[in-house]
Amino acid sequence: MLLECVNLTMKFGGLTAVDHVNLKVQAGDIIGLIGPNGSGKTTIFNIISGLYKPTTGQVLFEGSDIARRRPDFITKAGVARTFQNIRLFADMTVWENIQVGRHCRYRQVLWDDMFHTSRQAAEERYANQYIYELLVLFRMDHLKDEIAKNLPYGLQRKLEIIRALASEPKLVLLDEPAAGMNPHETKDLMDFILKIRDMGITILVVEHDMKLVMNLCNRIAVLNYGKKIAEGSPRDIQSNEEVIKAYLGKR
Amino acid sequence: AGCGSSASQGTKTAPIKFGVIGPYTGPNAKPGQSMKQGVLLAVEEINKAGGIKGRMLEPIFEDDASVPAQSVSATEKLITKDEVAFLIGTFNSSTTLADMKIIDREKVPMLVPIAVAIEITESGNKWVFRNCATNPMQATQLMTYIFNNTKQRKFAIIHENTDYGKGLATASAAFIKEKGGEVITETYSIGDTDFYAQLTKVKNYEPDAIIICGNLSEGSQITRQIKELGIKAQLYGYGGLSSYDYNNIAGGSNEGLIATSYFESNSPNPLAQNFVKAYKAKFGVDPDMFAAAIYEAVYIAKAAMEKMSDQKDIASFRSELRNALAATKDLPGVQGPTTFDSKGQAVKQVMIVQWHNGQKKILFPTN
Amino acid sequence: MLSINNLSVHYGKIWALKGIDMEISQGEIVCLIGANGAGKTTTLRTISGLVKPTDGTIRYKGMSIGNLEPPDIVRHGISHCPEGRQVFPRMTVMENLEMGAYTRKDRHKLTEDYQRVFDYFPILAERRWQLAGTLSGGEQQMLAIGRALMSRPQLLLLDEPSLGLAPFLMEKIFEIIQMINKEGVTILLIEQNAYQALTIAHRGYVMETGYISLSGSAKDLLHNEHVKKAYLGE
Amino acid sequence: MQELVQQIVNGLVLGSTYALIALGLTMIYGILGIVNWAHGELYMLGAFIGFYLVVSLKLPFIIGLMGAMGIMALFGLMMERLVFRPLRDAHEMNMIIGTLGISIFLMNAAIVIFSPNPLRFPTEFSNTYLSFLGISITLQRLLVFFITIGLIIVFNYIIQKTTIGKAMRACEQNQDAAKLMGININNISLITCAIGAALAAAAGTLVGPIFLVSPQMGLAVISKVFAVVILGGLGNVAGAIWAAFTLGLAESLAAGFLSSYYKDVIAFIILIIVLVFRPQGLFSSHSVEKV
Amino acid sequence: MYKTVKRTVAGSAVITVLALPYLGIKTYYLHIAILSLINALLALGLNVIAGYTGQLSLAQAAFFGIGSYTTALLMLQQKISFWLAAPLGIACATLIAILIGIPTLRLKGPYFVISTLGFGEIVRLILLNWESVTRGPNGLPGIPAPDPISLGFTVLAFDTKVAAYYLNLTVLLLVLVVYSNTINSRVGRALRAIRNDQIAAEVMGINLTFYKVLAFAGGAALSGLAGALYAGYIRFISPDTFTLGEAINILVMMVLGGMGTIIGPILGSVIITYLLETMRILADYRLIIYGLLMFIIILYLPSGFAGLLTATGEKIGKFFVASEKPAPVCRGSAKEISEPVESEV
Ligand SMILES: Nc1ncnc2c1ncn2[C@@H]1O[C@H](COP(=O)(O)OP(=O)(O)OP(=O)(O)O)[C@@H](O)[C@H]1O
Ligand SMILES: Nc1ncnc2c1ncn2[C@@H]1O[C@H](COP(=O)(O)OP(=O)(O)OP(=O)(O)O)[C@@H](O)[C@H]1O
Ligand SMILES: [Mg+2]
Ligand SMILES: [Mg+2]
Repeated sequence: MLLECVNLTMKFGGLTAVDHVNLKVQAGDIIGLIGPNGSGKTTIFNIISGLYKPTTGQVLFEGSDIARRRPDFITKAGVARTFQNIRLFADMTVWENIQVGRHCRYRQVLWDDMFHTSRQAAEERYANQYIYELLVLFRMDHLKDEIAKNLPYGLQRKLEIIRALASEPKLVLLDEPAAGMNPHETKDLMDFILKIRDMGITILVVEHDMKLVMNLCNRIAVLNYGKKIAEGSPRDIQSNEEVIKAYLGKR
Repeated sequence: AGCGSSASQGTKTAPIKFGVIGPYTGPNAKPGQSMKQGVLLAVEEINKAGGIKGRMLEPIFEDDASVPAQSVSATEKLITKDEVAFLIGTFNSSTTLADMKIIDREKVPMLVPIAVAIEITESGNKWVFRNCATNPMQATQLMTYIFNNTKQRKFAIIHENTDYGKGLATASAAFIKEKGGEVITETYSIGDTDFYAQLTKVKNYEPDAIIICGNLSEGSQITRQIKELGIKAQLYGYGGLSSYDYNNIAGGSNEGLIATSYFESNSPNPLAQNFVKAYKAKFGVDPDMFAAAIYEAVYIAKAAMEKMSDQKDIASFRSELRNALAATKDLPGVQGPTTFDSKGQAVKQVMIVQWHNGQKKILFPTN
Repeated sequence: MLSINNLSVHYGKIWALKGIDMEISQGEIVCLIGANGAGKTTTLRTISGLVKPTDGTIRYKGMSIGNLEPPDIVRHGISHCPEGRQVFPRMTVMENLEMGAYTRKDRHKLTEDYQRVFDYFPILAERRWQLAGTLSGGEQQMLAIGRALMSRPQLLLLDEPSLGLAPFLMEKIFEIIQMINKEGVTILLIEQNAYQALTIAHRGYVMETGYISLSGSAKDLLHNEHVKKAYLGE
Repeated sequence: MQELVQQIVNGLVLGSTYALIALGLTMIYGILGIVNWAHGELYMLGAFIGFYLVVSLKLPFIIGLMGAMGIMALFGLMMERLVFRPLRDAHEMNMIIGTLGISIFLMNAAIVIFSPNPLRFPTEFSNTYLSFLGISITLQRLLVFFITIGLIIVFNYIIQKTTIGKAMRACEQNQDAAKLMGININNISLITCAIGAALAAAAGTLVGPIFLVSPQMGLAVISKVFAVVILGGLGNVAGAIWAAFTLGLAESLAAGFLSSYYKDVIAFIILIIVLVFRPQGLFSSHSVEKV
Repeated sequence: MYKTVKRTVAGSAVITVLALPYLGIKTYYLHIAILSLINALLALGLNVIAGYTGQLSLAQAAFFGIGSYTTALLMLQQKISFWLAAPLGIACATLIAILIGIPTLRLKGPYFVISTLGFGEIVRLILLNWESVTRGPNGLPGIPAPDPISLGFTVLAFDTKVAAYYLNLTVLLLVLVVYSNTINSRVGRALRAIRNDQIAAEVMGINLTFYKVLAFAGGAALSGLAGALYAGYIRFISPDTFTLGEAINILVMMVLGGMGTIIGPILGSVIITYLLETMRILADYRLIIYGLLMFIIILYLPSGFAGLLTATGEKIGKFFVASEKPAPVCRGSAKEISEPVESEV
C-alpha cells in the first residue's frame, strides 16, 4: 500500500470538516476523490501534504506515519501536490518555478552553493537536464523563460503540475486540475495525466468534472459532510443512489 | 596623513579657519544653537579688534546631530578638507570621545567647552583641552555644598540614561555613600515623558532630597510630576536645570530647586557682564551657559595664538598652537580663570543657584 | 440595453481586446465563450469599470459608461460576479452579503434577499457566521454569486460561475440563472461549460485572442462545427 | 499596597495615552493597509494645534480639543491625497520608506517652524490635583483616561457595526471586489485618513498638557505605539486598546517593582514573548489559517 | 560599438574604485568611501532577509552593534588580535540571530517587523545598561586598529585611511563573490520562492524555518562583519550608533538602491552615505529635504536606483545584477494568483 489514511478526523472549532475517513491508495492507481462543495476534499489534501495537523488519525505513506510532519519532509518522502487556487511563484520564471519544485532532490550542501563547487555544478547540470526533459515531454519548453504570472490560466495549471513532478514524487495530489478549462482543454489534460501515470507516478485527484474522473480513475472515493459515503469503480459510483443524491444529481 | 599641505593657513593675511562641531540639528539642537551664537559673537569681537596679528578668524560649523558616527565624519571633513587650524566642540561626550581618535592621528588641537565625561581628559590624549568642570567635579561641588549646609542625608537620584546623566549620578552616589548617606538611583531615557512609575517609587522611599541629573526637557516634567504626586523633598539638579528655558517649561514646579550653574548672567565678573551685554544686543536674548562656555573657548584659543610666532605650514601651526594652549595659565574668562593641567583639564568652579519665583539666587560662591 | 462598440483594451504592452462589438438587449441571457486567455474576463472587467478601455465605447441604456468608476456603474444597476471569487476573506458570510447590498437604499427589504440566497445555497446558511476566507472553494464561489445578487441588479455579469462547483450544483446554477433572468434581469455569462451555457442562453459570442470570431443565436452556435470542435469537446 | 495601587493607576493613564495614539494608527493600517510611520508626527502636529488654540487663543480646553481634531482631519484629507493615495498600490517596503520620509519631513519642518524647544501646555485642568487614599493624580490625567475610553467605544462601534465601517474593512481586504460592491474606495480612504488624523490630534491635545509639546514628541513614542498595535493584532481596534493598557501597566509595575533601567526593555520583551506564542497578536481571533 | 562603450564605462568604474585613494582626492572623501563600504555590507545583509526572503528586519543595527561590541571588547579586554576578534564578533551576531530567528521568523509582515524593532531596542538598552561590560553610555574608546600582517617581504599595516579603504574594499569584494554565488543558486531560489508564497514553497520541500533562519543569520553575519570593520576603523563605539535610526538608514539604502538585487544595496549605500554627508551644509533643512527626497524617490523610482540602471539598459547594471530580477513593486493581482494568506488551496 502506497498511502493509507486511517480514521482521519479534522475539526475546525465546532465544524468537523473530515470525519473518520479511511482511504487506501495502491501504487500505480489513479484514484478520484469527489464530493459536494465543502465536503472536506481539500482538507484531506492539506492533511496529507502536512499543511494541517489532523485532530485524530494517521496517514501512512509506505508504512510510516507522516501525519503531523512538516510539509517539506513529506515532499521529500515522495508526495507532491497542486493547489485548488493556483499558487505559483508569480515573479519567477517557468524554469525557476520548476527548479524550486525540485528543491529537495538537489544533493549539494550550503557550502557548495556558496563557493560553486564542482559538485554544485554537476548537480545543477543533472537537474537542468531533468527539468528540460520534463518540459519537452509536456510541450512547455518554448515557455521556459516566461514569468509565471504572465501565463494564461490553463498553462499555469499545467505548470503547477510539472512543478510538482519535478520533485520526482511517488504520489501526486491534484486538486481540481480541470477547473477553468473548456472541454477541449480538459481532454488535453487527461492525456497529460495519463503520461504522468506512465511515468510510474500514482495519482490522487479531486475534480468536479465527471467526464475526467470517470474516464481516468480506476477507483473513486466519495465524501459528504466529511464522511466517506462510498468507494468503488467509476461504474459503481455512477449508479450509487446515495452518491447521486448527495453529489451527482440526476441527469 | 595624506592631505596636501596647502600653504593657505601659513600666509600672513589668510584667515585662520577653525571648526566648530556641535548638534545643530537633532535632540540637542537648542544648545547647539547657543554654541553657534557664542562662537559668532566671539569671532565678531576678535575680528573687529583686528583679528590675531592681522589675521581674521573664520569659523566653520559642522553638525553632528549628537551622533558619534556623524561627528567623526564632520571632524574628518574639517581637518582634511577644510584644513582647519583647530577644533572646538562637541556638545556630547560620546561624540567628543569618538572625535578624539582623529585629532590624535591628525595632530589637531581641540577645545572642549561643554562635554563633561571624565575620560576626555583622562585618556592621555594630549590634543584636548577642556575649559569646563567634569562630571565628578560638578557632582563633588554640589554634594559638598549639600553636606556642608543641610542635614539631608537620604537621597533619591533620578538620571538620564546617557554618559552625561550617568556620570553625574555615579559621582553623586559615590560621594553620598562615602559620607555615610543613603541613596537610591532611578533612570529614564531621553524622550521619556511619563515618570510616575519611578517617582512613585521615590515617593515611597521618602527621601530628604531628590537629585535630578538630566536635561531641561525631561527635567521639567520630572519636577512637575514630583509636585503632582505631592512629594515633599528638596530638589537638586545639575546644569540644564539652572537655565531659563527650563524655568519656562517647568510651570512653577522648580520653586526652591537648587542647581549648579557654570555661568550666570548676573555674575559679578566684569568680563561676563560685557559678554552678557554684547550677546543680548546681538541676539536679543540672555546667553546661556553653553554660549558662555564656547565663547570663552574661542578666547582661550585667541590668547594662545597670539603667543605664537608666524607659521609657514598648517601642521606646525597646529602643533605650536597645542603647545601654546597647554601653557595657558590664569587666563581670565567669562566663566572665571582658566589654567590647563598636564592632562589639558581646567579646574573650574561651578556656581550653585536656587530658583525663587522664576528668578535665580546665587547661593555659592557667596560674596 | 448594453452596446459595445469597437472596444480595445491594453495591459501595458499586451493588447487584450482588439476592437470588439457586442449587443445585449433587455431580458436576454448572452453567453461569452472562448479559450483561456481569449479576453473574456477582460471584457467583463471593462464593462464594470475595473479596466479602462483604450479605445471604443460602452453604452448602457443609451449613456456612455466607458469612463465611469466601478462604484458609479454599480449604482446604475450593473453587478459583476468576478473571476476567482474575490470574497472578503476576513469578514463573515453575512457581512459579505451585506456588502453586496451596499448600494441598496431599501435596507428593510434585505432580509428577504438574504433568505433568497440561502434558499439557493443552503450550505451558506449553515456557514453564515464563518469567515469567508475559511470557506471551501465551492462555498466561496456560491458566496460570490449570492453577493452579486444582493444588489438586485438589472444587468448581471457572471464570470465562470460554475467554477469548482459540484455537478448537481452546476445544474442548479444554470437553473438559478434562468430564474433570475425570468425575473427580468439581463445576464452576460462567461462559461467554460459551453454546452450548458449555450443551452440556457438566447445568444452567444465566441472570442478568440481578443476578437469576436463568431456570434449568433445560441442554437446556431450549438450546432456550429467549429464551436463543437473547439469548445464542446466533441 | 498603596504603592501598588498608585502604580496601577499610573499604568492605566500611561496605557490610555498609548491607546489614543494607537487607535488612529491601527485604524489606518486596518483599512488602508498602510503602516503609517508618520503617525507620530500627526500626533505631534495635533498637539501643536491644540496648544495654539488653548494657550495662544485662550479657548476652553474642550473646544480646543475639538478644533484640533477638526483641523487635523483636514490635514488628514491632504495627507491622503498627497501621500497615502500615491502609495496605495506600492510594495510594502516602499510604503514604509515613503511614510518614513514623510515622518522625517514633518518632524524637521516642525523643528524649523516651531523651534526645537519644548513648550508647556497648561490647561484649566492641569493644576487641579486630586488625592484620595494616598493616591495622587491630576484632573487632566483623569480626563485623558475617560475621554480615551469614550473615543474607543465610539470608534469601535463605527468600524465593527456600521455599514460604513464594514465598507472600510472590505476595502482593505479586496479593493477590486469593494469597487464592484459600489464602494467608492477613494472616499473611504479619505474618511479613514481624516478620522485617523483626528484621533491623532485628540491624542496630542489630550496628552500634550500632561507632558510637553515638542517636535520630537512623536518620534519618542512611535515605537512603543507600534508595539501596542502589534500586540493587539494589527488593525484590531479593541485589541490595541487592551494591549495599550497591558503595556502601560507592565511598564509601570516593572519600573516600580523591578528596575527603571529595564523599563523599556520590558515592553519589548513582552511583545516578543507574546508573539512567539500568539503570532497574530494577543487579542486577534484568527485561529487556523485556511490554506 | 554600443557594447564597447558600455564596457568602457564599466571598466573605468572598476578602475576608479580600485585606484580611488590615488586619484588625488581629499582624505575626507576617502573617509566617506570607507563608510560607504561598511554601509554596503549592512545593506547587503538586510537585502538577504528583506530583499530576497521578503521579511523586513529592523534588527540589522542591533547585529551591527553586537558584532562591533564583541570585536571591540575582545580586543580591549582579552587583548585578542582583530583578525581573531572579528570572526568571533561575526559568530556572536550570527548565533544570536539564530536564537532570535527561530521563534520570531514564524511571524508575518508587520508582526515580524515590529518584533525585530523590539529586539533592536532590547539590544540597545542592554548595551546601554550592562555597564560592567559595555561601559554603558560612555562607549568604548581606544579600540586598536587591526594588527599589521607580515607577508615576509612586506608588512601590511591598517592604521591609515588608504589601508583601511583597501581592507574594507577587499572584504566587500570577497563577500560579493560568495554572496552572488549563493544568491544565484538553489539557496537564492528557495529564498525568492519563500518571498513569493510561503505555503507553496514549503510544499515544494523547502524547510521554511531553516531557510528563513539561514537568511536572517546570513544577514546578521554581514552586519556583524560590518560592525567589526567599523570598530576597527572608527575605533570608538557607543550605543548611540546602533539605534533604530541606523536600522532605518540601512533600510533606506537597501530600498532606494533596489532591493532583491546585488548592485542595488551597494549603489544605495554609496549614494545615501554621500548624500547625507554633503547635505550637512543645509543644516536644519537637511532632514526636511532628505525626508521629502525619500518619499519622491520611492514614488518615482519604485525599484530603486538599480531599477533605473536596468531600465536605461546600462551594462554596468546588468553585469552585477546578473540573472536575477528586481523585486516586484506592484501588488497588482496577477491573474488567478490570489493573495496567498487567506485563499483556499
Ligand atoms: N481553516 C479553516 N477554518 C475553518 N473552517 C475550515 C477551514 N478549512 C476548511 N474549513 C471548512 O471545512 C469544510 C471543508 O472544506 P474543504 O476545503 O476541504 O472542502 P472541499 O471538499 O475541498 O470543497 P470544494 O469542492 O468546494 O473545494 C468547509 O466547510 C470549510 O468551510
Ligand atoms: N492584469 C493583467 N496584466 C497583464 N496581462 C493580463 C492581465 N490580465 C489579463 N491579461 C492578459 O490578457 C489576455 C486576456 O485575459 P483574460 O483574463 O481576459 O482571458 P479569459 O478569456 O478570461 O481567459 P480565462 O479563460 O483563462 O479566464 C491574456 O493574454 C492575459 O494573459
Ligand atoms: Mg477544495
Ligand atoms: Mg477569465
